[in-house]
Amino acid sequence: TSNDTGNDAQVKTGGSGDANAAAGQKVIIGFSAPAADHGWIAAITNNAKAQAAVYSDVELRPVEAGADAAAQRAALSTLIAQKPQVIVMLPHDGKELNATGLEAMKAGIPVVNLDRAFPSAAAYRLQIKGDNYGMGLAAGQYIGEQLKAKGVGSPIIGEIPGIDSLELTQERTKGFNDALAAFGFKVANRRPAEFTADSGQAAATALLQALPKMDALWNHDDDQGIGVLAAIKQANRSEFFMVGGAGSKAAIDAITKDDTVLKATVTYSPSMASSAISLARLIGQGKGMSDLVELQVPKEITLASETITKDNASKYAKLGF
Amino acid sequence: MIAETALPKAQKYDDNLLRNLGLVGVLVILVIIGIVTRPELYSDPAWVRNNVLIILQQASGIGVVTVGMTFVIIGGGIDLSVGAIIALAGVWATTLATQSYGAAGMIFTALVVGVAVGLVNGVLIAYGKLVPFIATLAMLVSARGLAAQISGKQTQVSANETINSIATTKLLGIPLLVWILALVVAAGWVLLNRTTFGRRTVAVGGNPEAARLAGINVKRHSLLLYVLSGLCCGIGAIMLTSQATSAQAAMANLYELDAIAAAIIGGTLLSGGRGTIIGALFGVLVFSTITNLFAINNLATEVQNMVKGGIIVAAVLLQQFRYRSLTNLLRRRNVSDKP
Amino acid sequence: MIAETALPKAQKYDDNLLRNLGLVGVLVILVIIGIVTRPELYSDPAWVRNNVLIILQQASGIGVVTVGMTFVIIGGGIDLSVGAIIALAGVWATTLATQSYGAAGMIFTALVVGVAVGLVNGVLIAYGKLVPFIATLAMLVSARGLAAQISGKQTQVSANETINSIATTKLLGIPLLVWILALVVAAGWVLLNRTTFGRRTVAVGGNPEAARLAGINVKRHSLLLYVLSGLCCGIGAIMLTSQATSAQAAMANLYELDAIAAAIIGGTLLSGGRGTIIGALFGVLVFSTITNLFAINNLATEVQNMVKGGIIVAAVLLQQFRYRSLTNLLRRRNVSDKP
Amino acid sequence: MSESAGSARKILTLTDVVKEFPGVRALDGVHLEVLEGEVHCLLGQNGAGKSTLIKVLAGVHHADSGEILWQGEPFAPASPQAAMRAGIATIYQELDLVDDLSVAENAFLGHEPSRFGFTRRRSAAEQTRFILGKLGHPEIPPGRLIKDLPAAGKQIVSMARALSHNAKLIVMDEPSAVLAHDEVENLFRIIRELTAHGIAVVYISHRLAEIREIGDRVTVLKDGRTTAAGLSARTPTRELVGKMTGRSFEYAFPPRVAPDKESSAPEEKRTPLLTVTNLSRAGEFADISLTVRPGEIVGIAGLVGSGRSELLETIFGARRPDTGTVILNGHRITGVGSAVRHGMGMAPEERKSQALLLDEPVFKNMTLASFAGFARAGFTAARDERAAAQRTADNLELRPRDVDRPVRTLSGGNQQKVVVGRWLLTRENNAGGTRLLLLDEPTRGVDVGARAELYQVIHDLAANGVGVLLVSSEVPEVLGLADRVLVMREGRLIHEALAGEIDEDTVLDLVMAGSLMEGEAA
Ligand SMILES: Nc1ncnc2c1ncn2[C@@H]1O[C@H](COP(=O)(O)OP(=O)(O)OP(=O)(O)O)[C@@H](O)[C@H]1O
Ligand SMILES: Nc1ncnc2c1ncn2[C@@H]1O[C@H](COP(=O)(O)OP(=O)(O)OP(=O)(O)O)[C@@H](O)[C@H]1O
Ligand SMILES: [Mg+2]
Ligand SMILES: [Mg+2]
Repeated sequence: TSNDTGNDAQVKTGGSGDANAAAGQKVIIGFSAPAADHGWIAAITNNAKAQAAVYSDVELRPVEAGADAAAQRAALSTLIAQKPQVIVMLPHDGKELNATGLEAMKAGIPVVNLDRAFPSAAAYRLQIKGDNYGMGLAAGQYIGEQLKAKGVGSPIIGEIPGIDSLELTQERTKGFNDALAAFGFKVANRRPAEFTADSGQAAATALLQALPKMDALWNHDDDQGIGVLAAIKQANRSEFFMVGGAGSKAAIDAITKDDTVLKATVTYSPSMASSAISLARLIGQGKGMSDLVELQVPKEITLASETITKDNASKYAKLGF
Repeated sequence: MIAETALPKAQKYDDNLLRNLGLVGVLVILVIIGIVTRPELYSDPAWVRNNVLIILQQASGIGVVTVGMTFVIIGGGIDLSVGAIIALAGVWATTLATQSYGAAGMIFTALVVGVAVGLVNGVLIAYGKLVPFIATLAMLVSARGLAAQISGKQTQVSANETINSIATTKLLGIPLLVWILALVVAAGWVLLNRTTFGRRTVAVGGNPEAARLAGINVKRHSLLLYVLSGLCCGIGAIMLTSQATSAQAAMANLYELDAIAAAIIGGTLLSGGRGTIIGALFGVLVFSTITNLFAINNLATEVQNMVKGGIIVAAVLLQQFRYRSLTNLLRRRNVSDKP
Repeated sequence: MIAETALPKAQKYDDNLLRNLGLVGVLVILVIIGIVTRPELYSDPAWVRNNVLIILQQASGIGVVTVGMTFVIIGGGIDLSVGAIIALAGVWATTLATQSYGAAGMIFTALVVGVAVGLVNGVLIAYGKLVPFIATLAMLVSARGLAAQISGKQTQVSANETINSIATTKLLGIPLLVWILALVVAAGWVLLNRTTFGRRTVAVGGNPEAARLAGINVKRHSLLLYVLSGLCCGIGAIMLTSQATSAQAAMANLYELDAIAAAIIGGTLLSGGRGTIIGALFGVLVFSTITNLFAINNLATEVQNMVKGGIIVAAVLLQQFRYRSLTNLLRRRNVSDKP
Repeated sequence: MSESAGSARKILTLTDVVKEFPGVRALDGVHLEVLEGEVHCLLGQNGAGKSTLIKVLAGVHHADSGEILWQGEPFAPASPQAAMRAGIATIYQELDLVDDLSVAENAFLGHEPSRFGFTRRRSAAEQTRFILGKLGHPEIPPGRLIKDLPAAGKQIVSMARALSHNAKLIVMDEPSAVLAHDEVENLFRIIRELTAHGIAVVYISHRLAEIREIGDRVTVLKDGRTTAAGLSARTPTRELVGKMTGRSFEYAFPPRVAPDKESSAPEEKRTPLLTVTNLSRAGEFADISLTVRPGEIVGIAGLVGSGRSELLETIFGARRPDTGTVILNGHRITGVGSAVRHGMGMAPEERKSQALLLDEPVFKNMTLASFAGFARAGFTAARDERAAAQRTADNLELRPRDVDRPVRTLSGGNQQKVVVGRWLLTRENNAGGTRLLLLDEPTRGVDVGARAELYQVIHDLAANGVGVLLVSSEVPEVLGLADRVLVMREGRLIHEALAGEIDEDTVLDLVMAGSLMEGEAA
């Protein structure tokens, strides 16, 4: 979420003591991620490319995933035909690409699923995902604690999710609701946007109008958050605090400066793409993770969603995208 | 002589007026539903006043685009690229390079990009003889692609305070954005109803062959219509960028459908030759008010969508009904016994 | 006697044939571009054979929908709800309840949902006198909303092996999906060209007043056209569900634009009264081939989009050019120097 | 044509039928009685209600009140289908064909020969060929698309459609308007065959000569009312016209100042206004050269399909010529824009598709070519336009006079007046004004009274120095109106003569067989 693109990707440049960092057998990694015009997805692709560039023994073959699951299926079938050693993919929809995962695995190509799980375990070798439910949980937890600390009795809480028909949105909302329920709170109004700033502005404007007084707001996505913050400014409102989502650089900056209603954001870091490439390399070379006892890379890794506040923001500045 | 006595009365009123009355009726009903469902909000005059301004403000960007679209449709065309033009103009106006020229540079860029894309559309359609649907669909795809390329698929934040303040400024208590909408609508109305350009638009859309044989340069006029639409998109791009304090390749998504729908609901004939600016404005306001109604009632998206389709149908039926019954009242008989 | 000269002579050929020839030319050029850019792939006959099947298979779902859309447009209407109908039919067919009835139950459900939604569209347009654009746009919104409601916004996985195997089955080496497309296209061609229904469709779209004066029940006929489109969407829903082994509320997104574009590129007049099924099929294949070309060249999406718009424009211009020059050759006179 | 009309059965009786449109009582008490096997003519001025009446019979409109008896039974067709089933077939004034269907498909539209919903194309083609043969047009292929037929061919297909039903009454609304002389003869032959089989025909035309030739009895409508019912077709013209209009002439070519004889004309009138040189368009016309001088009326006679409309459109710049030039007043015409700018105007052949904005009011249609001239700095002056249009409407005796009425609601003849009026307005308004007017079938569908008015207008224009180039399929009109006559056949000018020096029969000979005269081509 910044105008300067490229050179600020999140990569791991292994320390000199790391045995896995040494160049090994050459690995061709096929890569496919959707092309949504969105900062987070753009960061995923950038990170994957940057991480692959770190390794002299990795050749990344990115294939465009097109506009929807059908297009991505088509793109992947051409990729499978080219027989890369490993495929890393962020599917449009895990369920819709399950069959493709199976096809690749059957063809002997290990699949690393990024972020959006396949329903059948046979369809992937490794799954790295962010924790959508945990993200909602973290946001709800933070908001609940803050409100409790302020002693607000029955708070008015707003929520601005992203594209509402996506399963990930549903999971985030569920986590959020569950966490709030633990405090006896609930969401007063929920206006979905579309992961874009202009839709965020429109949704937030409508939400603010519907809730003349509000105590807290969770916006699922920092990209659309630019618009949400603009709408808040335009409506001249400041009686509440806001929590963001994903952890963009702009959001982390704003939290550090502490000059807006944005007080925290819960991470859903695109750094998972960097990790996916690193681990795909290890899978391709038959190595394990050096800090684990096991000789192979594990089957599932779920990243924890962390809460970035003013206090710890400096630590996360590097991970903002 | 035919019994002309029956004539004058029947001819004094304006069909469009009735149609617009129907839309006003729809708006009133929507507001009444709002009052009934959320009386506590509507009991606060300050909130109500603010709410009206918010509805207008949220209608402003799409409203400006709809004015351009209405011209294109009346002129017998269609412009599917409006959303994409906004995205391209918005993104181009917010690159670091453009931003370095300040607010004037950004506005100039957005307008020039809008006009230029409109010009390409116009040339393809008027001189390349492409069907407008296909030409502007192709432009939609290309312009969004170019916007993504320029922005590196990132959301480009506007650091220009002047631009950003357009969305926050008020004049006489009314947001600047609403003033811009009012200005564009007024200009559009004058252009359509009081200028030779407007007359040509109706002629070109109503019967291009007749227009041509009357000495009107049909091609050049069609081209100008797409340029006009592009210009409106350029203005809209500034408005949206200011509201979101940023621009990105996916912005103004599906604006084309909204603008066409608003124009048609406002009484513009999709086949060209007839339409009103005021009707189109009402069409936009109906959509904006529906959104507002959903928000204050906190409807879930899926319910909202189901209901929205129903409301659109009901609104059009109601408007037709009002239109017909009023017409009948005035004419004291049925207008059309054809199916 | 009408002076012999008054009957133009060169009438042995078919306008539509020429137009389709133009599209075949476009396809050939796209393939040549593929060969030039990726010679190593095209040098493998097995790959080429497989690639053709992939292109056809990817075209199958949208192709079926386009056949229905072509009928609606020839009949003077438009159906913006096709993507939404597919989503609703797909989601409804994959609820746990429906899946418990097995493959037949799922197929039956999808078809019934398609027909039912088409029926509602048809009633609103033919008897409610709503503009097709608005009625089907409202349906788009509502049907997607209902689909989201039914699916709980979850992707519903199909556990039915019979359904899932539709996408993997081959008959005589050709995927079942391609056979289905072929069947629907053939049926559509016969229906349009060899039945009273088809001939009346042309009349209803080309000159509704004349159709009415000829005693055709124009309203009922329009209604049936939307039902037909709904039926095609039901078939498409099964095909897509089988391909994705799942269904969700957002599936078949923007299929309406693709289907309309394919029909128009194939020579169907957006204003009705003229169109061909074969042309529409070619339109679909052009889009499908373009996508394939991008995939094998691994173009970045934004570049892909920029180029795609250009290709569409070039294709239509080329087709028009071929069409005109061939026509001129045959008629030895200029058909249309009118704008 | 049976002399024994008196003994024949009444097949259709209308009593006091009323039909009101918004603002107009189109039918205001119509009486009509049609006998089996007779040709019953309907006469009336433009807008008298003839078309409305037959649409009521055809089930298109529903009468507001009054009684209709069909074969002795009360009759109120709910739809065109119902009327056709009852045995009433109609040929409408405005062609009701579908462009992208074939001749056979159009002829049998709505009652296609079919089996299980599949069209029986061979059977339809055979039946169509049979009917076309009966109509004297075996050369029209049943498989040809309608859009590829010339206007006259379309009219034949309309007739074929009417004959494709086994009707007991066939209503023909101005079927001869788009037909040339020989075609009209052919039409009459068919009508006689029909009546010989006991089929009744209701025939509408503005040409009194036709009515006298083919009609048995005449009913006259005026302002939606029957002013005379069941008159003999032999009623003197004077009396018929009197019942319609209050006037008493048919072709009334007003006396005019003698056309400029070469000798006596002032210098500037001898230099041609329009010079067309070697104009050709492949397949349409070839090597046409002609001139029109200021104040001169030049008429072009020729058969339907001889390429006259195309020639006019090419002169006007609406079609690009393959070779040749058009010079107006020293300016080369390169397109419609330059034609209009330099003072050319054209009333095209097909007013609905080529000239009118049907939903727009009369005054906006009249000022379509001149609104820019009324405008100030790009802003239109609607009041001035309306006033000017109103004056023109009054001059042309437009009915109704209301210039705010949408053109769609005007009768066919009155729509024609609007089109002609457009170019009178440019004259009034523009600095240079219209200097040359191209008129393609200007009186098609125009009633006797209005015709005289149009003729007067054309003469007045000529007297003011406007050149007129006129195409008409009615030879008497060309001869009566023009100073000079050009005869066109198969895309070529084959003869030129002063109007006074050529007679109708010579023109007809030239136009049709004509091979004898080939050598005399101008
Ligand atoms: N659909 C309509 N709506 C309103 N007025 C109409 C409509 N159709 C016809 N009229 C009016 O009814 C009157 C009779 O029209 P009609 O077409 O029957 O005349 P007509 O005798 O056939 O004339 P013409 O000889 O010019 O064809 C006219 O004043 C006309 O303007
Ligand atoms: N639809 C068409 N397609 C091709 N050629 C056509 C078409 N219509 C007419 N033509 C050709 O154009 C020439 C002139 O046709 P048209 O009937 O318009 O002449 P016209 O003299 O103006 O007759 P009218 O008396 O009908 O005005 C003919 O040679 C005919 O072959
Ligand atoms: Mg008439
Ligand atoms: Mg002609």
